[in-house]
Amino acid sequence: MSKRDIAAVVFFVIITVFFVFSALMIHPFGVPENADMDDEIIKGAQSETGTNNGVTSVVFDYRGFDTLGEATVLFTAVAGVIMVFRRLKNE
Amino acid sequence: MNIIDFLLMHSPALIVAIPLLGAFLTPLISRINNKARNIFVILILGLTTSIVLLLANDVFTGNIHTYVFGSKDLALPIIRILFEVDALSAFMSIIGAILALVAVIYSWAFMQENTGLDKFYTLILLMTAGMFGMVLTGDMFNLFVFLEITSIASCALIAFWTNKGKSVEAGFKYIVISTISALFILFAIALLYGQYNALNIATLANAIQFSFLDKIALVLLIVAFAMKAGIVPMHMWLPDAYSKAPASVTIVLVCATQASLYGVFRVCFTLYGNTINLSPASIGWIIVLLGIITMLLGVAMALIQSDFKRLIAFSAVAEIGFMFLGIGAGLTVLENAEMMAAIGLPAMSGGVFHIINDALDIGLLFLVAGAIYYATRETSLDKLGGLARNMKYTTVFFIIGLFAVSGIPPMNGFASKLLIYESTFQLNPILSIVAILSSIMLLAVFVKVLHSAFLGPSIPKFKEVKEVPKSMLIAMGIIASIIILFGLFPELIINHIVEPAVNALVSYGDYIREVIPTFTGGI
Amino acid sequence: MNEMSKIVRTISSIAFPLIIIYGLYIISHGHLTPGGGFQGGAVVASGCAMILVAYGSIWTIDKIKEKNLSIFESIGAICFILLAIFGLGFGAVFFNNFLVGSDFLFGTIPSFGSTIANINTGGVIPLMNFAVGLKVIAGLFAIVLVMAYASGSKEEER
Amino acid sequence: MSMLETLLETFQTGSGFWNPIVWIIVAVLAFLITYILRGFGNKKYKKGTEQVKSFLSGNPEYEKEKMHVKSSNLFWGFTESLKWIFDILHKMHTGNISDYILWFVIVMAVLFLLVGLM
Amino acid sequence: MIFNIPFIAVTALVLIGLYTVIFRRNLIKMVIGITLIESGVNLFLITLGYRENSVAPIFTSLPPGTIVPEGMSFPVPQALTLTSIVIGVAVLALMLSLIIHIYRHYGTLDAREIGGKEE
Repeated sequence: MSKRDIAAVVFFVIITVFFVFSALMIHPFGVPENADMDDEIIKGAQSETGTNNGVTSVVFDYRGFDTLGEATVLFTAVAGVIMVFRRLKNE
Repeated sequence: MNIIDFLLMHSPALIVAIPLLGAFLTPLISRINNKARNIFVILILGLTTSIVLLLANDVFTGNIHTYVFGSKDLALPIIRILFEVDALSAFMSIIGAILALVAVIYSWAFMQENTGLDKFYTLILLMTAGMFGMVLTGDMFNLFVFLEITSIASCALIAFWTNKGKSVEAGFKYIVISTISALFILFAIALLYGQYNALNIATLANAIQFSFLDKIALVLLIVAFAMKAGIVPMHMWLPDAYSKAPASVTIVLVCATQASLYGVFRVCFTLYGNTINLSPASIGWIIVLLGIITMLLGVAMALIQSDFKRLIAFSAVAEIGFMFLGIGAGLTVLENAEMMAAIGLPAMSGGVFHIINDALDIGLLFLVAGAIYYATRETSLDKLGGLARNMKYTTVFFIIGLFAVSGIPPMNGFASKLLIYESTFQLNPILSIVAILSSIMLLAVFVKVLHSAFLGPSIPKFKEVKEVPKSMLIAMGIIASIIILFGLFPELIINHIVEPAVNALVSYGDYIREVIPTFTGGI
Repeated sequence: MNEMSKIVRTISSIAFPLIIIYGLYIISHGHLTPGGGFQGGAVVASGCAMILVAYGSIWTIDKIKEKNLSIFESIGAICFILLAIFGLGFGAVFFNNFLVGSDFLFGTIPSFGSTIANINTGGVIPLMNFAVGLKVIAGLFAIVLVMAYASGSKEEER
Repeated sequence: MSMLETLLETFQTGSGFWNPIVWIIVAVLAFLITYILRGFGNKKYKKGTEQVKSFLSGNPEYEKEKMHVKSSNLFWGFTESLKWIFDILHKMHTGNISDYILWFVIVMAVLFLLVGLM
Repeated sequence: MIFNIPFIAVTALVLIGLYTVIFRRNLIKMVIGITLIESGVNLFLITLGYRENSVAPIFTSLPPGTIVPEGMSFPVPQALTLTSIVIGVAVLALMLSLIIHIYRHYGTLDAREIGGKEE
């Protein structure tokens, strides 16, 4: 086991401890402390966006700009993949 | 309501939407021919730049623009995506707009004989749009989305020359680094969301209590953004990426790196601004320490490089340390009013002014390196020599960049570095000594480049080297003229551009009060 | 990548239309039932990927080029962002859902609480679903096609 | 006119100042002084004599291409005297991607200990 | 009432992924580790959105007796997870295509060998 691996294990254990502590300190599963934003969305979903599906109303109306960014990410990936596998010579 | 008011009202959305639309249209336009595509891309970026300047001109007078997507009024609680533009966002977006425009003009001749150029321009536009979104948004998750757009586009562009193994490897390293940091940013966002059920920066900043989970989230955000910004010892992806990418990509990449830097400052000053003084270990001193290490290690590594672009990349790492030093020095005295006036404000104005200076200097040097590569197909300094005989304009531009990056009057680096030296000297003399030392070493580094690449006898291999085409010279000339302008009249720039940005950082209360009027506190 | 045996090809060509129809159903009912543009597009793209695996990448890339796929994807993305910009035109705000409440297409508003599914609701959301669906189909299939063709062509060089 | 005045006003940084006019004057003065000094030395200079030949302690002079100092040899003394530092730095920069992530984890752990524990 | 088991699972997933990225030498395995981290974060978002004995936020043929909105789970984390999943797909595609190129150039997938190599 090299020196690098020993150091890696030590620091890894440290962050493990902190992550587990934070996992234990979050509110108990299923009882969120604070729900005002989502209650607002669920109440307004049908009257404001006219959809029966709350998730779709969030995806395409309340947070529609995120969806635009997400579609852009996919577009970027396609452009990148096609560019990476392009022909390097002009013929 | 005339057209200017309409544009100004919707400018936060249009600044992001216009490059996106241009990027979606580019594959269709490039079916016509290449000239039309280049002109189209330059027009799109010129339009975006004009809108950015229009918005900035209004924001720098002190008022904060908010733009709610999908509804006219912002109703509490904030359930929609909100763009919130203050002076710092406008400052960063000016940098991005200028450098992206310059990069596209430079690419006209520089990338001419490559294939797949339609995808290249598409990705440049997407990268610029993602950068604008990062600096303009007021929503944590939206910040993550635009960070990912910027990272993916940059990674594909770094690996543009796929016939070189090293550039593909650099692109892979960059995507791994940025994906992991973005995932930890998302983890921190989820931690905050689970506690306060909000994603809006102002709402979170109002609600935050600096509990244990908030500390964890703060550390995750700072470390992840710092890795994206290239802070030592997490800087190692940066030389690979900067030196293997095409030069016109690299200067946009510099802006993307500084957008991550903006993320660090936004998190420290605005998101946690109300509670950061509760932290037992002063975050300000941690950032100052990181900046010091970054400066020293960056110049030390730059001194022993023999590859032109790698050398410039390491000096870019050192330059990022200056910004961290200046703004961290401001963060150390954030709560203390008279020390803030005496030390903090000059230090932070130096740091913020150095952001744009660094973008311009490093950008100009990378463009010069790209010009030398274009002319000689060579970036190793051991093989170059005597190029000043054949490439006169390029040599002049390089000397301007040399003066600017090492803080010699009358270039722009002088003013910001002077501010940083003086204010940090009052904070702790060692800081300013280290800063001056690393600045001197930067001068040594670039004098070495000047000697071995431009001066000396003309190497027979490079006897027939021609001066680079006009568009590259124009691109370099734009940046050089801005550098000299900033250097001759720093008072103007600091009063009209830098001071509002610094005030936007310091007075986080206004940023939060813009969304939540009942917020009390802030300076 | 070479084509697979005749059994696989027959079965996949039988299953392909069903997968396409199911994906289109998910896309078009995205505002009523679980699903939407991304999910349905992923279903359709997986169907196309099944055809690609069954018939081989050389056969498929003769049928459809990745250039045309990226054109389709651009068209989908442009429709999406144009719908957002129309919101700026009608409702004076970017991403405004300007069709809700209007008697035009998809204009009706369901009553609050548990309602029966009514396809004619949602404003611009169904249209955005279609745009995103087209985009996702073209994008994912283009990724799979290009990667399959590139890795396959490498094997032939060896 | 007021625009020009705003351009030319002095930039105070607490203990120092910057003014383009002053800088231009100083630069012109420096150029004049250098020119005068150059004029002093210029009289005794004759072309074509032994003066122009470079004297390498008796050795024959190389041709110009060989005399160009390579960039790796610049600052030789500096890098040689601080070799131990540069060796450490070189060891730090393994091109291995998982080491990069390891540095990320290390910094995260240190900041956890600094911020979270105290 | 299960205690914070889901959050522990999230932590385990993220840490296993990080371990894989740090200690494995094969690039493909590092990519697998990254996807593990990503799935951990997605699971975290989803688990944050759950309310005890609640139904999905969909009004079509809602079960009778459901209280709105307390009886419904959060819609926002599901939307965020959808976005995050699509982003993950995009990143995965790009990383794999770059790995194909790296393999063509170096003939190996060992991270240390590739990093050590000079041009």
